Amino acid sequence: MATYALKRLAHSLIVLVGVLILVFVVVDRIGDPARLMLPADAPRQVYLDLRASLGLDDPFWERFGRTIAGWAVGDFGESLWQGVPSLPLALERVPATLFLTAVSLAIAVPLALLLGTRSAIKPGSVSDRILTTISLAGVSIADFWLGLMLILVVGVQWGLLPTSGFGGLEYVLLPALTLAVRPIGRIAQVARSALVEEMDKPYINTLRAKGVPEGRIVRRDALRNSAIPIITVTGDEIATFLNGAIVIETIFAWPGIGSLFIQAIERRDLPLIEACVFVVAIMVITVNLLVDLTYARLDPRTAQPTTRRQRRRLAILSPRS
Amino acid sequence: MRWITRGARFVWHHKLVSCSMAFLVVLAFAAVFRDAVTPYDPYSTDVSLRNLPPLSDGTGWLPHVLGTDPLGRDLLSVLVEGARVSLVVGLLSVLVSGTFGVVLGLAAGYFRGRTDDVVMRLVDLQMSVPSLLIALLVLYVLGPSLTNVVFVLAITRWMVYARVTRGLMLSMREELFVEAARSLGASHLRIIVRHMIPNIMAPIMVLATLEMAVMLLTEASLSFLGLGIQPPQSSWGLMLAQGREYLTTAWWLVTFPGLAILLTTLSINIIATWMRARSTESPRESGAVVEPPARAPLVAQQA
Amino acid sequence: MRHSGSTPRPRRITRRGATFTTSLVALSLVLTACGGGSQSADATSTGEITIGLPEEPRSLASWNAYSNDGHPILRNVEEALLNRDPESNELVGELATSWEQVDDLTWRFQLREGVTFHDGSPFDAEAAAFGLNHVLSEENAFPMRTFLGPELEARAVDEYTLEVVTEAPDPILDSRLYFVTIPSMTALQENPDTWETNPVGTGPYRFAEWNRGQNIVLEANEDWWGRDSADEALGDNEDITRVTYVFRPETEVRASLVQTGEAQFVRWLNEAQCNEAPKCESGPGVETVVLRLDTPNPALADPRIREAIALSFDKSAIIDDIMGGGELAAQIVGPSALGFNESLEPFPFDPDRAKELVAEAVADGVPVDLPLVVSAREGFILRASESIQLIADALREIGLTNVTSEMRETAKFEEAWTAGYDAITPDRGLIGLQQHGNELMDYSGSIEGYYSCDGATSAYCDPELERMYDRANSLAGDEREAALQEIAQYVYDRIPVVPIGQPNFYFGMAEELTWSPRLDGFVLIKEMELG
Amino acid sequence: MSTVMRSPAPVRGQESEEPLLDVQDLTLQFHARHGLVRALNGVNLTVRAGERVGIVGESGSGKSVTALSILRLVRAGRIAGEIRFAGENLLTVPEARMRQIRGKEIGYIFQDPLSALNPVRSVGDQISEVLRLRGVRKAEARRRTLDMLQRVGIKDAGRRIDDYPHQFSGGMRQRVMIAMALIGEPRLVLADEPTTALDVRVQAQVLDLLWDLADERDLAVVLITHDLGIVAGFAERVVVMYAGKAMEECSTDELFRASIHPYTLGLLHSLPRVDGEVPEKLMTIGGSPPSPSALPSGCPFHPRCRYALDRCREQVPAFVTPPNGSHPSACHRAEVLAQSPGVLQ
Amino acid sequence: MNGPILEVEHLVKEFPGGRRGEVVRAVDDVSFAVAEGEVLGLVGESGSGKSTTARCVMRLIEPTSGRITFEGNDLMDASRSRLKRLRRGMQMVFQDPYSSLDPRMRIEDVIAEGMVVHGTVRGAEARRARVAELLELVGLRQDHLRRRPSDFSGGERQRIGIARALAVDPRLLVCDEPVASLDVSIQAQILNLFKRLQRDLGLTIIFIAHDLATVRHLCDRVAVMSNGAIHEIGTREQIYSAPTSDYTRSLLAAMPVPDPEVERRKAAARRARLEPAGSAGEAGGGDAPTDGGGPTAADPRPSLPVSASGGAG
Repeated sequence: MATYALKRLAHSLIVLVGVLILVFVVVDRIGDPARLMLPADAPRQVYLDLRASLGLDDPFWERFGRTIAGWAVGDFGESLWQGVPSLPLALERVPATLFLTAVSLAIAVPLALLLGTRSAIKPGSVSDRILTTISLAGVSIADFWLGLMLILVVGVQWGLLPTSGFGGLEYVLLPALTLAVRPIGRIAQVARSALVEEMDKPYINTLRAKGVPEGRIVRRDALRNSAIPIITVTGDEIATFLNGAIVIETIFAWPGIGSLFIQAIERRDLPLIEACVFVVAIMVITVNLLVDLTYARLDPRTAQPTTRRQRRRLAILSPRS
Repeated sequence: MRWITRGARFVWHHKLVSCSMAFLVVLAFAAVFRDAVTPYDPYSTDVSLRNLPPLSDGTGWLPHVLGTDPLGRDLLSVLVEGARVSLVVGLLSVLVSGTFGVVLGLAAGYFRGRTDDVVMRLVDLQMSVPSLLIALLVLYVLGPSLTNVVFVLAITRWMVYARVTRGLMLSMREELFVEAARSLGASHLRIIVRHMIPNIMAPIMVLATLEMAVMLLTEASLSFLGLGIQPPQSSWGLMLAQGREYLTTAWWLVTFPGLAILLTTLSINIIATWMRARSTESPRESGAVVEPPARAPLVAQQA
Repeated sequence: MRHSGSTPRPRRITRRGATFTTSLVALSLVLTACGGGSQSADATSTGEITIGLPEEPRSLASWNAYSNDGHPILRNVEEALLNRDPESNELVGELATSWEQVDDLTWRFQLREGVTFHDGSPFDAEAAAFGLNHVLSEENAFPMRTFLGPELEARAVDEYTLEVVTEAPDPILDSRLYFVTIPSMTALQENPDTWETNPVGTGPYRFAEWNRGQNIVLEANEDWWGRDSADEALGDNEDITRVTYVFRPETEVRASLVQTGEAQFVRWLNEAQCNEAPKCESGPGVETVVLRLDTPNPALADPRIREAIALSFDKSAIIDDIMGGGELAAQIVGPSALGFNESLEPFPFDPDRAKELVAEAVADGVPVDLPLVVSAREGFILRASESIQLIADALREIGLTNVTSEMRETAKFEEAWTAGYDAITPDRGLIGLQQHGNELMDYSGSIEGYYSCDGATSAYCDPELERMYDRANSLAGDEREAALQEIAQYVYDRIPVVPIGQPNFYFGMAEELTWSPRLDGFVLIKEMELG
Repeated sequence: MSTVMRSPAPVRGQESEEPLLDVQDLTLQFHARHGLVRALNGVNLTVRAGERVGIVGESGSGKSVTALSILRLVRAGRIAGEIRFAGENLLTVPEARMRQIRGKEIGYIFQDPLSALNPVRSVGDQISEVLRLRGVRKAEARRRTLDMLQRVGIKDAGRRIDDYPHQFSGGMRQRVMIAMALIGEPRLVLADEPTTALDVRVQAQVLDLLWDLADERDLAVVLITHDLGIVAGFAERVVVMYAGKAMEECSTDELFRASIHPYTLGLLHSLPRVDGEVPEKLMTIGGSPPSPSALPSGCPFHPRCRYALDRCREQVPAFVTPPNGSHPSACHRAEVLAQSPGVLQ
Repeated sequence: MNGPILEVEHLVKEFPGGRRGEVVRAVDDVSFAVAEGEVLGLVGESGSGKSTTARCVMRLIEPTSGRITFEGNDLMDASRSRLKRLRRGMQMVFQDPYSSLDPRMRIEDVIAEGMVVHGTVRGAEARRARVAELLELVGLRQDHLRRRPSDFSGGERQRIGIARALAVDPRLLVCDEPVASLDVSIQAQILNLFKRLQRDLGLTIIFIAHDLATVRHLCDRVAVMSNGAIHEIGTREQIYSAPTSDYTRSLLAAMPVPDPEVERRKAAARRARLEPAGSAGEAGGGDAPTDGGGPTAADPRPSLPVSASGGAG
């Protein structure tokens, strides 16, 4: 298991460097941060001076080499806009995003499991159809729209929760709720079909034949055994969480890595973008690794490298959006 | 006449699915025959008519059923026009990403080895960075336009198909009838084209349907960030993004496109779920032999 | 055994299920309760206010005091030699008490005595010279140099007398220096690392903390020189002891801050949102919305076409309906600027005349069917996308058949916008909707940018205009004003740029806050009043 | 303990005694996408205490469904008829009582022990659950589980009790299943093709074990199988099923020597054997078994029956003992066929 | 007896992927020859390597080492195109009639596929005629041509599978447990069919099964395999009447016979030899070698599907 984890880690690092290089090349093409930093009618000389002072006039390969050399020692250079080292800037934002993710999952996972098990108990029944439609609605909503609506209704009209910003639990609730809606839908879907499938397995009949009550079968056996697709999809959701977080963090002014990312891109702040990519990718890789390790813990039939992808497949075919 | 009763029975047994299908058909019809739906031109502006609430009187044979937008255009007309763009973007991007992903997945799953490694590394590469970011970066380079949005959506989602196709192909390789074809001396191409592709199409189609919903939502997010469809062209995502300025003053501007997206993606998701249920219900009969362990919602449990 | 064990089971299941549901409900209640209780307390009693801004400053270094993201914060921490009177808009002393132009190249400032920086170091001519030279130096190349005319050097004459020498005559040096805030020399020398993050100035508020991504906090400076001053203009800031800036890019979210009482002041709303706020203040700024035409383009080179464009669309629809109110403009600057020509009238909305003009041009063989693009920059002008669609629609209406509209992403737009006259090829037909700010409050800056052949954002070149501009630039006072007004008339007749209007800026405020907008847009806490 | 030699069948079962399990005319139908599925169409089965009864039939004949129905484990569909177990009608007792019966009164052994065991729980955990559910304390349950594992012949049971199913071989897994079925000390065990997934030599061991344990505890066993050879060795009495219906019921000796139903005869003829002459051609029953959703009218076997009459096409034969016969069967021509029973002699 | 049509010498197949990456030897130095027109039975318990051997012979999987000669041609060195030609001479019938037919294809196309691939019969009409001929040969009605596999029962599908194999006129038929998943009454039909085909067409057959009775019915010679090696090979009479190895004897002894008398005798014999399984603490008679108590009886064919029913070999 340890060697397997290490091998995967090595793979991921190669992939990561690939991503960073790709981003470097792409960002290099998307425009000039110096122009963005100046007022529109700034004199040309000021513009040229600024470019020079930001080191943008150096040949591509020189900047590229400098950047790569920096990566080797964990230095992503100074943020062009903020003039401070970019990696700490990005790392600073990680806790907020983790906090948001954690609360979001704390809302999503229990609710999704509740939804999923409820509708898996009697597949095809009216309550199943209603619950399935609800969870499908969860994956069909445009998250930014939902976020704005929540701000307006819960924050402004009802005055229940602060509309935006960073602070204690009360601040995280609205963005977390917004971000939870999609995972609720997806995890519920996966939980439901995994459970339905699990409940069709022969060993469930064994349990029934032993006289085990239905509720106990669902909780102790079926749910635990469908944990693998559920965890896969949850891991997947965490990993793609930032897709939503980019928009939602911006709306709610949540000081996470997602909103920083969008600012960095908007400002063409290459070192900061690279630092963000690095941090995000590390987060994704860690999540994947954790999910892998969880498999091994959950399933005594020790995880073999090939089976991981098979498990992935389970989750892939579940609704995602 | 038998098909009428058959159809009626279908509608009766699958009310939700039928509603969803009906909604999508109406939508597609409206998108194709826009002029039949409203008498207003979605591109002609008149600021004096801006932000009229729903059901305000208009000049045509129809009142402004959904009100008007900030440029005084009939919202229903714009919405229908937006449906055109949104649906075209969705369909095209699903087609492009699907084709690309399925081909790579086929190659990876069938030949394995080096091909597989390369494709899967590419997949990993994309999976480790949020796809929205990739989309943003590429759109910054290419500039936003309908074709580029389609392209970007395609390159951010191809790996979903690649992964699924590869998985299906891997389990397909183990199928006895594939082995049988090999023992007959059939070529790789024949095995892939005649035996494997037809048998993986069902789950791929389900996936493609689900992806269509994803594309609609992603397009909306891109428009929200200002890099999606550009005005004066209209899409639901763009309408939503632009209408948010008027959230408190003209609720209809965001409510209707928001609903349109919700209902459309929901309909698509419902149909996809039903399709999947159908294809896993009795795999041998329906031919989807290789559906990986049935994720089968709505399967009637049998003895 | 059979009976003892089997009965309690089911009960335990339900109990567990119930516990789960109850705890979930309880959790949400608790959270809701926390949320409800956390709304900020009455600002009047605590003296603490929160200000909502659209974006977080990129830097808190002194050089960033010029920019929209920087000045609302920095101008409270650091001060410049001069300021403007909030009502009369005249230049008044801030860290300087008086100033004069000694000769063409030399200006002399008498500095305020007894002022200390927040770090305790004294403010004197040496510190001021060091600060100015640092912020404006060619070597550092800070963007603040945008406001610099000729290169300059500041030096201390004696403890409280400062001399600034320019390379070439600069009649409006005082207007320029009004932007430049002066940082602490000691801080700069001893902690150069904190230059971007920890501003040390002389202002009424001292920098307290910057939680990146969240907020910036300022605290009242008990030792501020103006605190006991009898001068009303300096403001009375004693009741506001702590200011927290938060950043909300979404206007709707920003607007909700004041509605819920989470903030007492938010900048830049739209009109409707402002009206929803407990209190709404609005006023024009130094910004003018204009339509710049690519005059090298064969169609746009024809003055009749340019005039037709100026007449073709409804400017009040854009300024009043779309942008939410303001003044229509006949020239690129507002009344605050030196050189403003009162006699000019905004172009009327006259599509019929515009059609005639186009028809005439067509008759003369002007290619009116060339592709023209009405374009604006993403996220800069309020609802620009609506405006450009409207304009494009109007232009097609008058016979410019091949007009389209397109929002451009900032960098792309800027690249086209600042290419310079020489780089504009005839096949480009950009009709750019842009907002021009005349922060210097002198027409010359606008001419320099928009009308002169080598202007940074110019798409026009006219030797006659160049001559007029050179002459005006060497003048000062009334002569200068007259010369500039003449230029205003000249470009009014030729229309390389179509002025549209000066939109109002909207500020949402809490009931208990009193403040009026300044022309220069500065948000100075010392001018606010609580209660 | 018991070194009781297997007593030659049939000696067991005083006829007067009330049977432990009495299934009468059991039917089960449910709706599927392609129409009404008639899974069971009249199953008759009696099992006396301590008796070993075999149910033979081809796939789809309803043998497993019958066993599942007895425990009410078939979740969908309409079930009718009567299932009496020790005086109780299992079709009407409340679900709570049914749960007590399952595991405690009636044990169940499934065909494929790998999929019938929860892969992620240890075998000890799964076996002792039967006891734990009935309030036995943890330590006690574990001790008894350990005993049981030793009894079914798991070597080094103390160590293996915490192993997971995948760590056992096929035969060992089936022993675990047997332990699980027996730990609640039931009076009846339903064994659903317990050896189908096993190799012949392991199969023999498992059947021997089951026999011994049944003997030892006076346990009644219903053995479901498609293999007539296994029935011959194990069961005292046999029920032959076809298309969800009991076709013939008799003692094992009668089955091989005096069966009268054409289907039973056909089955017996079509078996290749490891002893005796090698015939040039095996006798076969033509055609294939009907689908439960498209049963033929009348006797379900009539399309494949070489003795079929017009009556067979129209009328479902009753399950009765012909006047001249020794055991019940469901055939219109039972009386005629009973004239010359015993095809294997 | 005729000369050998197929010779297998020192065939070895190893699979990677034991627990710690060690190599599992599924086929261990197997040699045998099949004479033309002969039916050779390959019997063994699950995991004995019989299916792997068959697949190696067909070159569906690559043998690790060894020599396979078919009609004098070395199969191991054959190029792809040559292999394709050789494959016309040898065909395979698979165990599971459900998954061995492409569910999407019509029966007509399933059977004709070999002809298309090898171009043996040209023209749609000619092919259809040949397919009809084959259908009749395996005892299926003509009106089935346009249907799909799902419309057929297990026995019918197996007939289709046989027709497909026969379509290219092979000399050698390798049958991998062709009746294991069929019901008793159907099994007999298919066994009779094989017997008829072998006689009428003069086919050579390698018949793989775990069931000693079916093998006995059909085969001239029988090879008993266990643990990847051939334990004993001999004529039918030798193996069934006078087996030399204990292993074969134990297999035969364990085989249930549909005769209560015989079974009772056998049970008594087992009992006499062994302590009853009943005594506590005693090993219950010991499992088969592959079935020992160690952690996982390693399945030596990790890449091959193991059917849950009928003990795949």
